[in-house]
Amino acid sequence: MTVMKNTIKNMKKSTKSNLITYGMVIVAYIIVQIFSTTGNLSSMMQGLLVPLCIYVIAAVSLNLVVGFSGELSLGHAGFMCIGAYVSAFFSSCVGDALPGPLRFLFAILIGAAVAGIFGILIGIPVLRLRGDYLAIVTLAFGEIIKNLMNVLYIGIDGSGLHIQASDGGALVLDAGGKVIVNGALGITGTPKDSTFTIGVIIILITLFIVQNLVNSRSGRAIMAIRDNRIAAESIGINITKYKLMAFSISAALAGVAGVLYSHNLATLTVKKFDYNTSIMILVFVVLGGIGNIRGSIIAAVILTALPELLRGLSDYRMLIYAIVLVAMMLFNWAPAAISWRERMKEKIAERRKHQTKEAA
Amino acid sequence: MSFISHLINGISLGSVYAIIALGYTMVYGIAKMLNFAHGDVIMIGAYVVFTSMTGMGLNPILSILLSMVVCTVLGVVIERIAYKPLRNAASPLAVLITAIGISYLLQNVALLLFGAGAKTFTNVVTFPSISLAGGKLTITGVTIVTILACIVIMVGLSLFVGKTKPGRAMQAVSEDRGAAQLMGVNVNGTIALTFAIGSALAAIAGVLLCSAYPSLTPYTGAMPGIKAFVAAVFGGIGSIPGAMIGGILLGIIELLSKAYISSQVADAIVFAVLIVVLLIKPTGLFGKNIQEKV
Amino acid sequence: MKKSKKLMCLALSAAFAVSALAGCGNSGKGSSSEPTYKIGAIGPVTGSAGAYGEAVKKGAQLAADEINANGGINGAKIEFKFEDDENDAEKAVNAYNTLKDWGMQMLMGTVTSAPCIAVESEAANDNMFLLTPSGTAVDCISGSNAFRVCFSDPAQGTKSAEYISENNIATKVACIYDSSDPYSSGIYQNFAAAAPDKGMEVVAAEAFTADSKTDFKVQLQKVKDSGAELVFLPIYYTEAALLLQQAKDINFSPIFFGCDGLDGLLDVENFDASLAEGVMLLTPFAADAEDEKTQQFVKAYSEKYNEAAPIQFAADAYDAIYTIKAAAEEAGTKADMSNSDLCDALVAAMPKITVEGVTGTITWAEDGEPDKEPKAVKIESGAYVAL
Amino acid sequence: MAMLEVNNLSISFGGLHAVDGFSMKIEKGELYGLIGPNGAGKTTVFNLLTGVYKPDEGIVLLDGKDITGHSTMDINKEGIARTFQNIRLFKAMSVLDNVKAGLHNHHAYNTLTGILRLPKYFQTEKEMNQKAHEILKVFDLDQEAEVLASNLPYGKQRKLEIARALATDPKLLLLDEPAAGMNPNETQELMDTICFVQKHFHMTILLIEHDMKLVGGICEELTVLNFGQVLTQGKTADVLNDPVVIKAYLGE
Repeated sequence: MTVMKNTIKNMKKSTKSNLITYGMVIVAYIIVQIFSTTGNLSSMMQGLLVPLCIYVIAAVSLNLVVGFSGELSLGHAGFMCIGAYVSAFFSSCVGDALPGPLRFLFAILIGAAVAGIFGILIGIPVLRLRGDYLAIVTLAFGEIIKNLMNVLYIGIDGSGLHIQASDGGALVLDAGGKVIVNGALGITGTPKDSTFTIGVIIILITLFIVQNLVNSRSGRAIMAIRDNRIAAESIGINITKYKLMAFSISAALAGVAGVLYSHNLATLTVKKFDYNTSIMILVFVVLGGIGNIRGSIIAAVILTALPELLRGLSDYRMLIYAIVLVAMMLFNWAPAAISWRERMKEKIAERRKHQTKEAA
Repeated sequence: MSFISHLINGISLGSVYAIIALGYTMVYGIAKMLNFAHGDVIMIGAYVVFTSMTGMGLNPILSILLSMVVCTVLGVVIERIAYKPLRNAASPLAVLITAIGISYLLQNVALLLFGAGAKTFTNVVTFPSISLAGGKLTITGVTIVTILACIVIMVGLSLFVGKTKPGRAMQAVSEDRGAAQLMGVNVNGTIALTFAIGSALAAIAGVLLCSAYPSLTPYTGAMPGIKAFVAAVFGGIGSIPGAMIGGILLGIIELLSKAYISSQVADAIVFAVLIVVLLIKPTGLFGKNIQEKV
Repeated sequence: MKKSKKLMCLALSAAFAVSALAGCGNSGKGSSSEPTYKIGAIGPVTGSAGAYGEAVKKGAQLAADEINANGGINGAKIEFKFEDDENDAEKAVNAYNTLKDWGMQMLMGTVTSAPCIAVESEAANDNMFLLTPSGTAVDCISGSNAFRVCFSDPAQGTKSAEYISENNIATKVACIYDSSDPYSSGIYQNFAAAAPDKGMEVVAAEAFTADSKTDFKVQLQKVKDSGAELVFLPIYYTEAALLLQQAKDINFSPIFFGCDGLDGLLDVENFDASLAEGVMLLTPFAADAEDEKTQQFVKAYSEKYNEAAPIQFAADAYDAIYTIKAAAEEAGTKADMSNSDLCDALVAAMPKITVEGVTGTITWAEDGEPDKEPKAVKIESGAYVAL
Repeated sequence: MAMLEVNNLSISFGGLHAVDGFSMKIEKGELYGLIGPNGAGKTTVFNLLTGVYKPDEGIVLLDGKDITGHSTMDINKEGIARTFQNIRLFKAMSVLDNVKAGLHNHHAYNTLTGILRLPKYFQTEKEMNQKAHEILKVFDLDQEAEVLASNLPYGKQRKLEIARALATDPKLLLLDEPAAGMNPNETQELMDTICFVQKHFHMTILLIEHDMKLVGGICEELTVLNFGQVLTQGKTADVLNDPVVIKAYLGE
């Protein structure tokens, strides 16, 4: 009987935390909708909504690898890139042959699937490495993807697809054919299917997948490997399988973030998906607390919005951004800062106690 | 003949990577952190030389010394303010991210101070070029000086770490920080010294980088920094000879793949080679293969 | 952890407040009583393309100040506001929306191609007049609301090929371009496509990328070995400065031929101009051109910003602001018109106007493309000489 | 048939014969001790048995099945579970989750079931919780089920490691110095627990231990290892009184 009670209590604890996260997203959505319908949302904020969703999804998915699988990946933007390109290519090819929502649904599924497959293909060799070496190899894969996409030219005409590497001039198309992927200029004119509502729905799905995975048998295996690989092996956990699972699910979700990205702007160039973007997503994850999903969401929102909010500072904008970033890192992570916060908390609690006493 | 000339060019590019990688690997070896801001300290160092030479008319040697002083102070201050408080943080990633923040910070400070426009760096190396094979091959003075500097620094660092008291303290801190502390090693001082030396090396690297490739912008250090990081990993991060060999190999691979495969996808080839090397030798060419004790 | 989040939120709201206040401060200045024309501009002033955005910002600001000093447009003053986009499409759209909140009526921008395409799509939706000073990609002005001051990629590529063949400069040509940059690879493609028709043979095409743009020796060596008489460089001057140095190092001295991106080469601080001896460029703007207009502009620019000379980006932007003025005067607009009404009026006026700018005498077709005569210049003893 | 039969097991690291011609036989249900001075190669034997190292020579038979050179994961699935000399818990996970991780292969549902929270997920998780609490109760850890493993006191961490190993439902349990760092009271308690595990789960147990009181108190048979080789084997009482053993421990 006590066992039963305990079970319920346990489940409640993790479920409660999950529900808070879902709730936070939904409340934020409702607030934004209220502001939006009453016309109180600035164009800047409105334009920022979809990018916020994109980076939240990217951060949560990277947290699966960095926080729960304990591997340092610097190639997350590479998977976004794959999702973005494949889906934009799909949408450009299909054009208006499919109704918008259906086309976008397929685009998302295709983006996720292809990015996930790449996650597996890259993960198989790479996940044997550890720590900083894994980091550099994932960075290398991201850069390879970027470099190859830059020299990729794909055109379509009556006789089908024409693919040409390294030189767009050699792409000979029939009259009426069009170049879809145009090297460094990438893909232009992708339909603008991404909306805030869809973004939020995908965030919720991402949270559903990641949180449920983490609180399941597979999630325990993933975290066990993170905490102690040798011990995990000794209790019969398949290291490769679970590392790969975390890596590829994370890649697929990053792919979806890429799909949202490519369907939000009229232009898609590969330059966006360099190591700087991978590092930026890593910054969200670390600042928000490694393994802390809610933290990832909050950090992604703050750090994406901050440079825009700082526009008033004009020339000093990025300087202030860098200072704020360093300060927040120190504040959140430095042991001295943490103990100072603890002390302050105690002091405040004491004072409150004191006050209530006096009041009584 | 053209192969040899590509090779020489590769070595000259590689020697620049190598000299940056030495600073990277030294800080990594002792402080166990990837100092992503290293490339930007190099950039600052180059700006100091540029300003003192063209703006203040100092002679090259004085400018380089001034730059080394500025970079050393900068490196130690960064370490003290941004990295030291995080030394015992719950995750080593915290200090990595902070280093990235410092990198942004230095770039934007340089942007405000010096503007976004490119400046042509005055070559401070007056060493003559060497002509071989009747003028068909030339090795520029900068290349020769860079390689010599690399070797001197590599040998100097190895001797310093191996033979001197502070060097041995560095080794001790690198092996086991806690134990070193118990043995009476001043851990904070040692790490500060590491950053001081690493940053002084960055100043030299900045001068040589910009002498070889005389274009200076606030972002000059970023990409060579990443490449040098790759080179350091390639050679086995933490290994001083590894950094040098890794850097030069990286330069050679980069230029040969441009020459014989395709200049369009050379970046991809370089990174692919890196991946293959790491898959075969997971800790780089000269890295210690540390097996976890069970 | 929880507490820190609260503090983070606090920091965020503080930043919010700061930006809101700063925003108020800016808009408060001009909008006191009379209506003004609010012209927004977008381009990179941070990041590796920062120099180009900076030039556009300065050139446009200079033009706006001059116009205001001379009574403004149709009697109303210009308010000019520039936002950074870090050469990133997403940031450019953010910047666009920020400018919309500020009350922008016309957009002068964006500076670089890929962000421009993204912003153009937004601007077309809002029916916002867009005039890009330097967005060369074809799609930058795909909407009916969009025009440009510079030549497009196809125009630059083909015109360069035409010029080379018509003047019998070379028959064996090689190209070195930045395959990771839309501008560079766009011009290259069009050049390579046009060259064979003009009786030229492209004997080598070598690329570099943003990640490896310090060492060009291999590309130069290969081009040298290919026996090219002329090397076409559709690249920016920052890279060209390095490339020319390295060409000298390997004793390679063909004719170097560039496009508008090469302008600015001589103004790189501390650049050894002898390296650029004999370099030809097809550019609409040359800072030491003889005409009075250019000289005035260069003088005003150097005085205002304490710089040697403006680069072509600044000139394009300068012309862009004067173009807006000309179109607005042609259409007889008023400063209190909505951005959509302004856009309709300006779009109708654009094909009718002729602007005597520093980048040439420009007229516009309805599709937004400019028509002006490209000037070929050659660098001799550290100065441009018109050909 | 013996539960574990090891024949002529050898491994050397760079010329050092860490384990040399090691053989032993453990019957089902037996509590067997492996002792020897520091550096004798005891932990290396464990690592060979569990597939952490691959032997240069020799055969390991578990319940008659050849498991020589199999991976650690497969060997665990075959039925050998172990603890570690330097405790290896999943530190950032709760005590309960440590044990549930041990139940990984015996109460399985696939990943999709977990993500979609199909009925099987709830059912299996419930079974796992029950089973885990049962095991924790044996080690008197059930009150601390929700505590993070790293926050447990040292003695309890050792116990949790045994609980986790037991959760994999092994045929043979290897304990590497389970009493290291414990005070006499804790050691006594641990001895009782080990005996209880042996009886209650009909477990075959092989343990490495330095505490002679524990070894003498609970082990039925012993093997003494010295310089990688078997010094002597036999009934506990006989071995402990063997002058060779005493000499090996106390030196000349």
